Amino acid sequence: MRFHFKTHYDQDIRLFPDWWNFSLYAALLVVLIVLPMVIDSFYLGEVTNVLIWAVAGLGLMLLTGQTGQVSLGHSAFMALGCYTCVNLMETGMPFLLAFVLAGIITGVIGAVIAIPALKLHGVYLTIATLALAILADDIIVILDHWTGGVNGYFAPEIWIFGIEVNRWINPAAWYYLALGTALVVTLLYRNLLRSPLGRAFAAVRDSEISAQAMGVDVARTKTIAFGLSCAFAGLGGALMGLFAGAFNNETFNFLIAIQLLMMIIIGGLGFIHGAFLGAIVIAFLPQLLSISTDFLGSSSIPGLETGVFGMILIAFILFEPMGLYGRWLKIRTWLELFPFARRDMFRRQKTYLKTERLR
Amino acid sequence: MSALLEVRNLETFYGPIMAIRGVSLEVHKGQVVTVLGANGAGKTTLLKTISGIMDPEKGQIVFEGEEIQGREPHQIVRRGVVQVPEGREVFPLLTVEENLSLGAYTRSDRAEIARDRDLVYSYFPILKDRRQQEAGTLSGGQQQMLAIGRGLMLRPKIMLLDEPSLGLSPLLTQEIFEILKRLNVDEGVTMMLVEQNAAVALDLADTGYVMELGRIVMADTAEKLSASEDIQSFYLGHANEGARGERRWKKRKTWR
Amino acid sequence: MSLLELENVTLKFGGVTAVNNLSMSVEEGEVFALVGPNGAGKSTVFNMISRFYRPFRGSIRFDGKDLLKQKPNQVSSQGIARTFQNIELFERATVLQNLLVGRHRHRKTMLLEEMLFIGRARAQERENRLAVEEVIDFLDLQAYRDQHIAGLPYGVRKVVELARALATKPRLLLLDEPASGLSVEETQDMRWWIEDIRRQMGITVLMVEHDMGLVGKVCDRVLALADGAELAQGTPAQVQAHPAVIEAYLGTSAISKTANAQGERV
Amino acid sequence: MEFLQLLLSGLANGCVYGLVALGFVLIYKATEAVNFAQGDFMMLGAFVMVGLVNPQFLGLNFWLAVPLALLVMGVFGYLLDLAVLRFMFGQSQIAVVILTISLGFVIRFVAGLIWGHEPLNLHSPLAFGDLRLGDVVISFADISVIVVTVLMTLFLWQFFQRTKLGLAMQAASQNQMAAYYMGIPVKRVQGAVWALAGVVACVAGILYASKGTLDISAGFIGIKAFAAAVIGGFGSLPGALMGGLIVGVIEPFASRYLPAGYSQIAPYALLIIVLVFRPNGLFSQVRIKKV
Amino acid sequence: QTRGVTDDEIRIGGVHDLSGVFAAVSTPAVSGANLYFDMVNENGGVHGRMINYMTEDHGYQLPRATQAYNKLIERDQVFAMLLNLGTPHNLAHYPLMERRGVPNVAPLTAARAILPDPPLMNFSSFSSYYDQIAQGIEYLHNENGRDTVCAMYLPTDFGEEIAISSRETAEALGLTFADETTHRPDDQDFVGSVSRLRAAECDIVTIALGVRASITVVGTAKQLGWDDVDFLVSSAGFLEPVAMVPGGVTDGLYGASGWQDLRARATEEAPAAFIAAYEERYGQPASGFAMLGYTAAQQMVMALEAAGPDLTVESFMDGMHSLDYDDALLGTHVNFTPEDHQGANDVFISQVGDGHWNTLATISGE
Ligand SMILES: Nc1ncnc2c1ncn2[C@@H]1O[C@H](COP(=O)(O)OP(=O)(O)OP(=O)(O)O)[C@@H](O)[C@H]1O
Ligand SMILES: Nc1ncnc2c1ncn2[C@@H]1O[C@H](COP(=O)(O)OP(=O)(O)OP(=O)(O)O)[C@@H](O)[C@H]1O
Ligand SMILES: CC(C)C[C@H](N)C(=O)O
Ligand SMILES: [Mg+2]
Ligand SMILES: [Mg+2]
Repeated sequence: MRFHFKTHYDQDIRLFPDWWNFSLYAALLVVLIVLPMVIDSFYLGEVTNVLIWAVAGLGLMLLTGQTGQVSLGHSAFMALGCYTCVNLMETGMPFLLAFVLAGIITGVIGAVIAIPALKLHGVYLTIATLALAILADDIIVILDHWTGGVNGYFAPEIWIFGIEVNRWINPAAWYYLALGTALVVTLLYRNLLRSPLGRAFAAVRDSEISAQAMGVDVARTKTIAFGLSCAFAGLGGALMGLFAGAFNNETFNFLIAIQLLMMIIIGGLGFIHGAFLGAIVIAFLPQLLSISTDFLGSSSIPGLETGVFGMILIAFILFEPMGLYGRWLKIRTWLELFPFARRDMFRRQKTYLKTERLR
Repeated sequence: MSALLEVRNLETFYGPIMAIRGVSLEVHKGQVVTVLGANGAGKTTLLKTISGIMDPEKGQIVFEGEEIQGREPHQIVRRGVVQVPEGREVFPLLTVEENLSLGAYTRSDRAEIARDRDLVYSYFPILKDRRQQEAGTLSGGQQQMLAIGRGLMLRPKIMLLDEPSLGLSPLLTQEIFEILKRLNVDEGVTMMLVEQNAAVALDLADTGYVMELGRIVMADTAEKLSASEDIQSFYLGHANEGARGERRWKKRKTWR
Repeated sequence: MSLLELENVTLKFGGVTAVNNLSMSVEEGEVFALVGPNGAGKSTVFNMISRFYRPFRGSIRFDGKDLLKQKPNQVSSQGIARTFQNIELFERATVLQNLLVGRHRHRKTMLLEEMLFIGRARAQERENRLAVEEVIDFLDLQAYRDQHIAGLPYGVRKVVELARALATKPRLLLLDEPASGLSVEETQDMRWWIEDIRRQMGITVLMVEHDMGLVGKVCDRVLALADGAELAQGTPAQVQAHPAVIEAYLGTSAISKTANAQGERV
Repeated sequence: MEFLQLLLSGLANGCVYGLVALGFVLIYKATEAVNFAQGDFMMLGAFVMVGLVNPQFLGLNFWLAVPLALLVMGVFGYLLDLAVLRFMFGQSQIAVVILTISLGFVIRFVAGLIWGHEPLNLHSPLAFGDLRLGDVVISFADISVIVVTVLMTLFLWQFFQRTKLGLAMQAASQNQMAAYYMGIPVKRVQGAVWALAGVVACVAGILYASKGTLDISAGFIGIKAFAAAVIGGFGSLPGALMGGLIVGVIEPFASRYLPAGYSQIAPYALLIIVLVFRPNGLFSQVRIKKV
Repeated sequence: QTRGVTDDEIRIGGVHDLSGVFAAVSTPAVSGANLYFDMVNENGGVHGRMINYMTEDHGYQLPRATQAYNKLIERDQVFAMLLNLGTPHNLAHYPLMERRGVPNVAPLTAARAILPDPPLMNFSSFSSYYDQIAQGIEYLHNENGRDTVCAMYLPTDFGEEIAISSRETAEALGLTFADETTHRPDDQDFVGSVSRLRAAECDIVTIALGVRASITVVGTAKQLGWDDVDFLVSSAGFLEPVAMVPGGVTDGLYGASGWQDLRARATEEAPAAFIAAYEERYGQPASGFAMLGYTAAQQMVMALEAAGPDLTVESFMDGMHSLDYDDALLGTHVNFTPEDHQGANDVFISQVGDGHWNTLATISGE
């Protein structure tokens, strides 16, 4: 068991509580950086995909995990980010600028949309955003001047500082693009969490009434959360569309939003780690399943993989409703207490719910 | 004489935190037993474990000669073990009347239920006035009355009362304890009472237990406890404003 | 000019008149208690001051300014903090985080600064921490600093709620039944705290409390409410001796956790 | 005339949404969980019926098969609760959401496995025959949908309003612990409501299949039913029917009078508009917490 | 060494929708293809190589399709793609297939866009939705004297292509294009749109909806007593279940497709053999898309045979270009050349009657 002897408040404020923790993440970063030299382009593509999902997932996590607002409409904002980015690039803007701007524009539009949505709680917000995701499909068709309608767009070439980022030519560059975005978004996210705004998010989640009494402007906080969340989702969407190479109105279908939500819950709601763990499950598990069913002859039962995927998700949720990261926290506690941990220590004590219809 | 309710070596955990550390106690039929203790002592946890809301890790709870630990709470309630929970826990979106009729969920004798409801209304006339109000909009004290009234509707054999006077006006606190006394004496309802208002609790009770950090540290008849110096100073605030008087430091308790 | 003034305030819920043409004023630096039977409208008064409810009639002024013009979240920046009768903490956060939310009204940074965590943001965090640690020390909460609220016993939560209110550095503190659910010893602590809050911090306190022992000891003035209207007002002793108050509220032998409460001060 | 025709078929269709929405509301009212698989329940119920009735499967008599199918789906709902949902007792609602979404995957997979992926038609006596009143035509299926839905809503509404079990269900959703303190067997009550939801889904499925063709993606109707339930004020049974009717009626009028490209978005646009003005739906079930 | 080819195996990929909205298309197609490949493999494979048809499921979602293509091409190193479903999913991955040199054979979509100009390594088996609808309208105009065209479609690439074809054909033939309605895949009720089109006095309504919706539309029109109108579906609606709806709901519906119906020719030798084999293997009735899968597999094998034992992309392309045969099962003539990668150009006009699609006319393409 490690003890933190704190001698300064900065130890709580810092990103890493101690050297051990810092070196752990530093090591992880090094592994991530050398990864393209180690694995082949197929797996690199998959890792890139996981990172892209994680970026979008961080966006939803901010809203759902931190602020407690469940959105099933983030596919719409991913689409917005993607189309904005591409349209900006069409004007000749360099990719990086267009990419960042796309995030910002998505965020601003998200915040504007959030204003009427603020009055909504719980399932109402969820379904309203779901409606938004469904509408997005039609709106993309209606706005075919900017979106290419049902015929969609082929992703333009991406150049960053004179390097062509093309997933079929140099997958490593794409990987670094996704990795860089994920790192930056994670850092911004972390910073928020240790700032007043991040705590205001949590306050709004846990009790709007007392958040108000503490001077938190609930409406504004929710708007900002929604905006930021959309901005991150927009970045994720831009990456996802560009990475796919082509996209149209069906690309950012509401099923994407549903998967995004599943992702953050399976990963562990409210934890940054959760977005990444969830992305691994949602984005990579189907691939893993299909690789493993190759040995059975994959076409023996149509839809088998999706069916099994559903069953595995059910198993995940049953096994650990707090998500993978929640489970990891328990394992870590066990390890830290070793050998004093009792086996039944982590048995779930009975829990009971109260209505969420009171606000 | 065998006890109505007997708790033996009970241990209860919240995950890794041990909240009840081997508690044993007995409640005899017709008795009022009070459990005193500072906050965090584990009183609420003890009551919740008895009523099945929480699962004990070890130990037995014997009610009317049968072990009931680890059962589903509703089965325990049906045997007549009824808890009035800490913090009211009314059904906020149902009306006062519906809340009360849920108290009679396990019963089917309509006439008797109606009689009991009138009884509760006679104890707490304000509830009768507010029959159709949603319970969630009642004032704190009104909700507490409702919680107690709802508990009475269950016709318990033993009532586990977790701070019944919480948030009640002095007048009502007094009335509540009179009601409890009547129930105990006239109807023979056994009670286990957790109460911060130790003076009234010991006044009503036959025996008392004192809990600290999940353990029973003292057990005796109510009179003896009332007379004990520690109890007087820590729980009754006797002897010139308790142990501290106008001093602001704390005296150590001697039973540890 | 009084710090807080309510004038002819009325609020109805459907057929129930929760507050009926009530006027009261709280002076700077005093400890003022609202007492009265259950359902008298005490919490409702608090909720109107917090702007959760808007009175049908009447005015509420704080420090001369019209409170009714403020939004609920602006009340705290006026310097009013409160606790809740039934405890409303941020359940999934730690004690420390709860208290830091209390510092929200002192936030100076912009979104971008916080996201990049540069310059002012870090300095502000240190400052917040310092302020919060003072409160933690004052209320003896060190042991609970990193615990999640969900795992705290009732008594500690009450204290954390008080701490969170103090962390906002208010001028007026509204306490809704601060001693309910506390043991004798804890009630005594509460008493000292309230006195220190008034004396050392210079904070005016308006509280609702049923423990007449506590009220008698810490309060300068008491207002007894019944059915939303004033029943009596005066020093604790005066109010406790008022026949209507005894009849509607105290009963024959007023109950306090400290048995001899009545004797003192009266 | 045309107006009446549009209205009638909108109502009939709205009733199907209403029936599925009823399932949502039922479960929400009693457990506060949102069952994202309710649409798939309906699909499953319809396929169970197809399996019992259609000649290429068991070929039973329709009226014999109805109670059987209801029973099957009721048992299905109950077993589902017993085997899966009970392990989620007390866990956050959002976890249940994810669980039911995943469940939808599994149900679609299994249904595809058993009944294939091609569209099927239920051999239903309701499917044939129309009632003609002047120019206005209404099919027997539509009539039965309307009648059954209205009866069902009334029944369930009264059930929650009047019966002890209905009250207990509501109590269990508002405070599980307190419900236990009242001696309510909360888990069993929840099992009962899942069974009931299965039955309601089956009714919806049978009527849906009588109205037209069925395939395994029929469950996506659940999304519109969601819109219906939310418009009605999630948690209100008459609200669910009302919401269903509103969505159902808006559709034919939108496609009749709005330009192509815009008509199909009407129900969702309507949902958003309703929520802007009534954030908690028409029959709101949300309260401000009293502190 | 050619990718995906070893001495005893040829790996072929297929990206399908096995769990989404088009599962009804993909699932039988995969089964049909496997039926044929299994037969070939049992008889010793192609030049001694077994065919391994590896399918992936994208559930009609583009991100998943990306993963599926990535897996098949980058990991499994497939030699060629067969029967990839979905227009956007196909198009999005042309750059990848092209870059890795993976021929794309018989994609399960009849969109025009599927054959770029030049066609490169893409081969399509049948006439496009565009041509089908164009021919269908012309037929109805000539035979039934219809002259007011309307369209009901899903706003997808497939729907839009049919809408565009309806509009352009009407214009080209001097007919009126009167009105159109759009839908969502989950639309239940069509009274509104049918009334609208009826009010617009349409007499040809082209339908580009899901299968279930197509049936409902026709049924609704019947129920409303609208009978002076012809409904026309493309190959996407040209399926047995549409014809087999009990009660004759779909009787009179026209279909314009790139192949002939299977059931209508069940007595002919090839269809009969296929139907029997399919039912024996899968215990389910064979459908049109099963037939498409089967013949696509057949086409693939023929090209592989023609490519010779020394299998490379070049030899395979030559093999494809050498194909020129009558497909007895589809009832089409198939012919590829280096310039023309659309195997069959014929459009068949059929009509539902007695629970079957009955072929009325064959219009051979240019
Ligand atoms: N949900 C929980 N998770 C973790 N620990 C808990 C939880 N609830 C209570 N505890 C711990 O269990 C111990 C006993 O709590 P309990 O609520 O039983 O005390 P109590 O005697 O009823 O106190 P009070 O008088 O304040 O109500 C406390 O130390 C508390 O920290
Ligand atoms: N939202 C509401 N809807 C309807 N009635 C309400 C509402 N809020 C409060 N009331 C009623 O107003 C009256 C005053 O309530 P309030 O909570 O102010 O009482 P209180 O004096 O704080 O009582 P207690 O000491 O029991 O907390 C009560 O009768 C209560 O039932
Ligand atoms: C076979 C077709 C129904 C496939 C679908 N229309 C598509 O192009 O994606
Ligand atoms: Mg307690
Ligand atoms: Mg109050």
